[in-house]
Amino acid sequence: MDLDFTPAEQAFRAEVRDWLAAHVPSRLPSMDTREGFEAHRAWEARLADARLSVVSWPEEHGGRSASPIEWLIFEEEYWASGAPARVSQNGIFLLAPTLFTFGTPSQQAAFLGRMARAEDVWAQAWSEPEAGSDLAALSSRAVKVEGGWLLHGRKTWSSRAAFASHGFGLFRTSGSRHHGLTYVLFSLEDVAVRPIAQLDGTPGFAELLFDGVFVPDAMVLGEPGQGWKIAMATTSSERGLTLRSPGRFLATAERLVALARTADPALQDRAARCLVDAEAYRLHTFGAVKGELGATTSMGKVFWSELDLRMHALAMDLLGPCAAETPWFDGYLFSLAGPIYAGTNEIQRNIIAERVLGLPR
Amino acid sequence: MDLDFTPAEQAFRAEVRDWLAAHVPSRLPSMDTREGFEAHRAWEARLADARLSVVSWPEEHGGRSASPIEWLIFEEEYWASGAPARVSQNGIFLLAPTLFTFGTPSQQAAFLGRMARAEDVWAQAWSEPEAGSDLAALSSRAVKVEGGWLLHGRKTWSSRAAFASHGFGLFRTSGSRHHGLTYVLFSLEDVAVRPIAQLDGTPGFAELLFDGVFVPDAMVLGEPGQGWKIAMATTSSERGLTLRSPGRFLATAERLVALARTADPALQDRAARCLVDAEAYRLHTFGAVKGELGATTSMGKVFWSELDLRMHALAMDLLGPCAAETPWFDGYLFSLAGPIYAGTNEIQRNIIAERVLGLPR
Amino acid sequence: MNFSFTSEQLAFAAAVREVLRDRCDPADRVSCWKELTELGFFAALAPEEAGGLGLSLIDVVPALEETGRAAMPGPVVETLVAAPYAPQGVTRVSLLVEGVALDADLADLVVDVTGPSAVPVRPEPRRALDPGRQPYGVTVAGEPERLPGSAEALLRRATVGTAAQLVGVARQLLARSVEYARTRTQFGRPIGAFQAVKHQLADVAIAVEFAAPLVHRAALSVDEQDAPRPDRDVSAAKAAAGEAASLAARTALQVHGAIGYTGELDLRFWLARTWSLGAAYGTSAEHRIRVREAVFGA
Amino acid sequence: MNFSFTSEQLAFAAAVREVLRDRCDPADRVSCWKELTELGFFAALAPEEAGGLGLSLIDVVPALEETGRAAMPGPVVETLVAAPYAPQGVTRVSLLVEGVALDADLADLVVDVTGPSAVPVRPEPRRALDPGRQPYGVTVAGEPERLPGSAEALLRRATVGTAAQLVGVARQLLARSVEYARTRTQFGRPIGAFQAVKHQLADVAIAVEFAAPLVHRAALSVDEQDAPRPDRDVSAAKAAAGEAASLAARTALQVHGAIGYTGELDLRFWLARTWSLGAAYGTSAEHRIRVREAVFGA
Repeated sequence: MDLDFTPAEQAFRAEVRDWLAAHVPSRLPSMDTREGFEAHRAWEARLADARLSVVSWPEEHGGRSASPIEWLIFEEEYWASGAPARVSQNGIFLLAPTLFTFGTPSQQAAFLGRMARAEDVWAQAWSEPEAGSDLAALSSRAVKVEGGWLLHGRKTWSSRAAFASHGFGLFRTSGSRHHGLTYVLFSLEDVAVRPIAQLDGTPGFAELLFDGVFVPDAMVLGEPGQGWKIAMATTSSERGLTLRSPGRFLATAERLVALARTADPALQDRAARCLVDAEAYRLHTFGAVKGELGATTSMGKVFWSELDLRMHALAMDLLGPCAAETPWFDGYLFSLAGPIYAGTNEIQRNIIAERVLGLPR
Repeated sequence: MDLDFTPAEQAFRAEVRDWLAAHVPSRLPSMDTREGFEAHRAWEARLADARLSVVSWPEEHGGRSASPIEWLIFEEEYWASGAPARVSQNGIFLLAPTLFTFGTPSQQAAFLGRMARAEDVWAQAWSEPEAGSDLAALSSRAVKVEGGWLLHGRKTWSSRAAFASHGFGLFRTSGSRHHGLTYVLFSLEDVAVRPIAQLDGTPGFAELLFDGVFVPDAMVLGEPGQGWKIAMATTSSERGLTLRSPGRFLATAERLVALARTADPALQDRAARCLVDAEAYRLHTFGAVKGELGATTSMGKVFWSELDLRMHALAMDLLGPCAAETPWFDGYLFSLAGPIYAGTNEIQRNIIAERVLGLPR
Repeated sequence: MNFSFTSEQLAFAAAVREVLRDRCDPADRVSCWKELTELGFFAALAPEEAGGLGLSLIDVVPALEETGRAAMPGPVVETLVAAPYAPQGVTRVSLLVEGVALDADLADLVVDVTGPSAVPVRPEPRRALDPGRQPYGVTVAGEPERLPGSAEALLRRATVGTAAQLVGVARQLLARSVEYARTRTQFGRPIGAFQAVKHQLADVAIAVEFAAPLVHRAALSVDEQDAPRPDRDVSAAKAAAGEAASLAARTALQVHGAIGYTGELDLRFWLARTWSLGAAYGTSAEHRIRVREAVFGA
Repeated sequence: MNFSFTSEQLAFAAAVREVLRDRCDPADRVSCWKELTELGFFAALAPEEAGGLGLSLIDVVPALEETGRAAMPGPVVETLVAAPYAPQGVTRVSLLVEGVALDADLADLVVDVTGPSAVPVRPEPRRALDPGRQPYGVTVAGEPERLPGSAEALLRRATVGTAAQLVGVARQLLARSVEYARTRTQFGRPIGAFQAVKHQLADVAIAVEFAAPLVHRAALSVDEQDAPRPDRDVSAAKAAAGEAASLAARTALQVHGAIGYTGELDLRFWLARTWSLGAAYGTSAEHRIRVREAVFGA
């Protein structure tokens, strides 16, 4: 056991750090505005030009086959540099792992490269009005027709969907509950998109209305009816490593410490605790990259989402009424959703109790 | 609305304070030792001589018909003076209110006065090995015979029972679950008592084994079969006002503040928070004495038990390894049981959610 | 000793509640202003000879809780507590604290709390935590005019009044969360049947239940001439009320899930109110520090 | 970079576990001492030329977790970490910190950590937090003899070793609570089927899961010559491990109910161990302060 980076890892870190120092833009408008969405896409195209958009992917799709440790290094440097959040995150972190595992070569060729350059931006379409925590309750349908499928139903809380180009989600093709679901990719061009305003007024979510939207057979991922199994691989990514890398929280914690520099000891105490927790999450991740993540991703999800909330709540306490004029307030609003999305923390605690600890259902 | 005590209340406070200042003994041995048990009984006899053992009871049973506010004043002064915990508390706070409501005049005459003087010490016999949180699952039986009842079964976690003279509890006379239970008083003379060592090694609990113990009809409280209803009146007392008066926690908080006088601000912060919470509990109680307590006693039980635990945990943090040599460690051990006894805090939160807030069962 | 509200105090609150019920629009910063003015609410603390009701702060605390419960926007507390200082006929008052005045655009009087003094100002809007409480950075644009009375008392009253509103906001967030948990179904049951949801909501109920008496005591301490430690009581109240409201808000969002986060429901008005009132006149964290310093010395 | 234990490190822990399993008596303060000595455990950190295994602290961290898991009593960590300083043939070592030496009655060497120096002492028993760790107030009864090596390193190793034990204690408390919750029935169901119990135990699992890596990092920092901030890492580890163990203990008691509180079960040995180890070499609260001061300056 050691914490020593190899010379190659150190060189990679230096390259990433230097590039970011030279290229990170000053604060972009919110990605949940049309203007900000385009600014974020442009930024990600520049990242892709430097082959830094998706470092862990194979070269043929725009990556550099970086190891998990290198990916973690990239993420640490990315967030420490103050670079913008990734408008393509649902695609590159949630859909892409699934495409690599279940996609055909032609699906991979069609979608991954464009995703890496943010030419396509993908929205996730899991939840439905009556299927939130209880995802297996979903009722949107895909009906088989010649050469493809017709999609019917309503998806909601689809992040980024107000401006995105594509979506991915589960549609029922037969059966009930977990059975007979099919994983479908679709263009948003033919879908009615109703933006939903978030707390700050921007349309961070949208509702998607499918009224017999046609998608060709080539847009089905994996076998029809296998959607649940395939989706679970995706949601496990969402909870785990890929969506929330430690670098993000470590960077927030470091900024929080700076913000608390002259604060009362009681508040500094909370900041120091957050810093240690962010370090713990980082170390834990280093320990986990070797093995199977499995259900420990649920522990990570609870830990980082509650840490993120604590950090931003402390920032609100430190800033008082002026908080609204700082990015901390936007971060706070976002952190409030952490215990909800990607499986509520109540669901995660059930998973930990039942699958990790073996308590009865 | 005001917080002004009447001249009579102020005079009562002064009398209590002066008497206690003159009479409170230095630290007694643990009441869960034979020696300490007797020392506590002797102290309570002195309290009774001054008519301060049970101030809220009518004169004929040794009290002075004090108002609830006066009782709260007595308790504040009692705990602030450093006086010992009450060895008779299960009798005077849990059984007595039930005796006043459901007892016959001759039961009241036989038991209340002796209880007030700690001539009799009463142990509570609710729990059974298979009926803890799920009290309705109890299975000890009372079988009707000529002139009385024969008790069979096993009761456990009976506080004080190692040295007490009497007990009270529920025994099944018919039916199942909440139905067909009977509230029985009994002498411990004929009961096999097996002391149970607590964390600190003293027998704070005992197991009671009933192998056809005879009790006369006069020892049944209320109607046979009405035991659940009668007992619920008692457990509501246990959770609420009578068992844990605010004065107790306020006195602990004041001592904690003294202990933290030179501590780090982060620890002082916790102490100040405890003091405010103890004051909140006191104020809340003043607000509650006028009305019906009802299910808000469950809120109080969660609040005081978790406050008590936080206070003692902070004391352990402040004292470090030396804690064992102070009464704070005994208090800590006792406080650990607070969220368990008198209905676990999980049960209390269910009650709050279902009965106060109206959430579905 | 009678730490319960009198029937007059409760009746006043009931009247305010009646006015606000179904009529208060949390998106309109002058909603129900006229109606509450007619009720005498905003002049409640002014002496009778100045056209007020001559009440104490404690008398209006239950009514203030109602304005919080309704998420009534605008300078409610400010106008109420400044009434004894303000000239008759003033409709709305904004308090200037550390260079920022909430809802200064709606006020016909801006009071610098360090005076207190009336100051003519040029307001510049700042980004708001809460659409119902719009902050303005102000430049003083004329000679301040000293107002009668104590700056200390004004600020204490504003703080306790804000704490009372926070209690009301928390109560309403709890009530709405309970209602949602009773009706929203997942896994074939109302989510309120799940113990995790029950216990979170029970904890909110406990927090509110034990914050409220601290607010009531603080109002008494502020009203009384010779209260032993009004500032400590005020800080304890603001801290506890702010924390209870913050817990209620986080729990409400957790119980509602993503929908609570959006314009689909109007829950966001109550959430935002916990932030703006929580930050006004000192955050909970700041007041916790003041309590600690009062108990242990700075 | 490889933040996983090597197969040698894990094999050593497995051997310790094998020795302690079913054989370690938490009520006997020299239980399994001979067996672990034969395994080379207590001399693990001593150089090979002095008859030791020449291992680093990180190499024995998983084995130390096992001694915690078994609630092995007596001066386990002290004897282990003092081995590089102690003359060969020493069986048990007690460390003297601020006038108190744990298990001094069992030790053939008492080391004053401020030296380090060997001190002849007259021990007076003090009341214990834990029957498995008996504290003694000591009077120095002769000339201290300076030992080689750094006092700072000795104390850091004792602190991290204690933190590792706390992780093991917490793991065992969690495992036992889970086992009890699976079998204890109330209201017609195993109590572990209730969501409130599930979530409490999940929180313990999370606390332990994220405390352990901090302990592992601290061991690496103590082993390394030029670690950037060993003291901060040591304090973060002790604080987090102590808090995780404390949460595990409180939850274990809550899940077990009254029976956990008594001599009916042997759970009390693990509970008491969280108190004695939690207090040794600085409480969690104290180490939190040290971390804060390291981050922000004192």
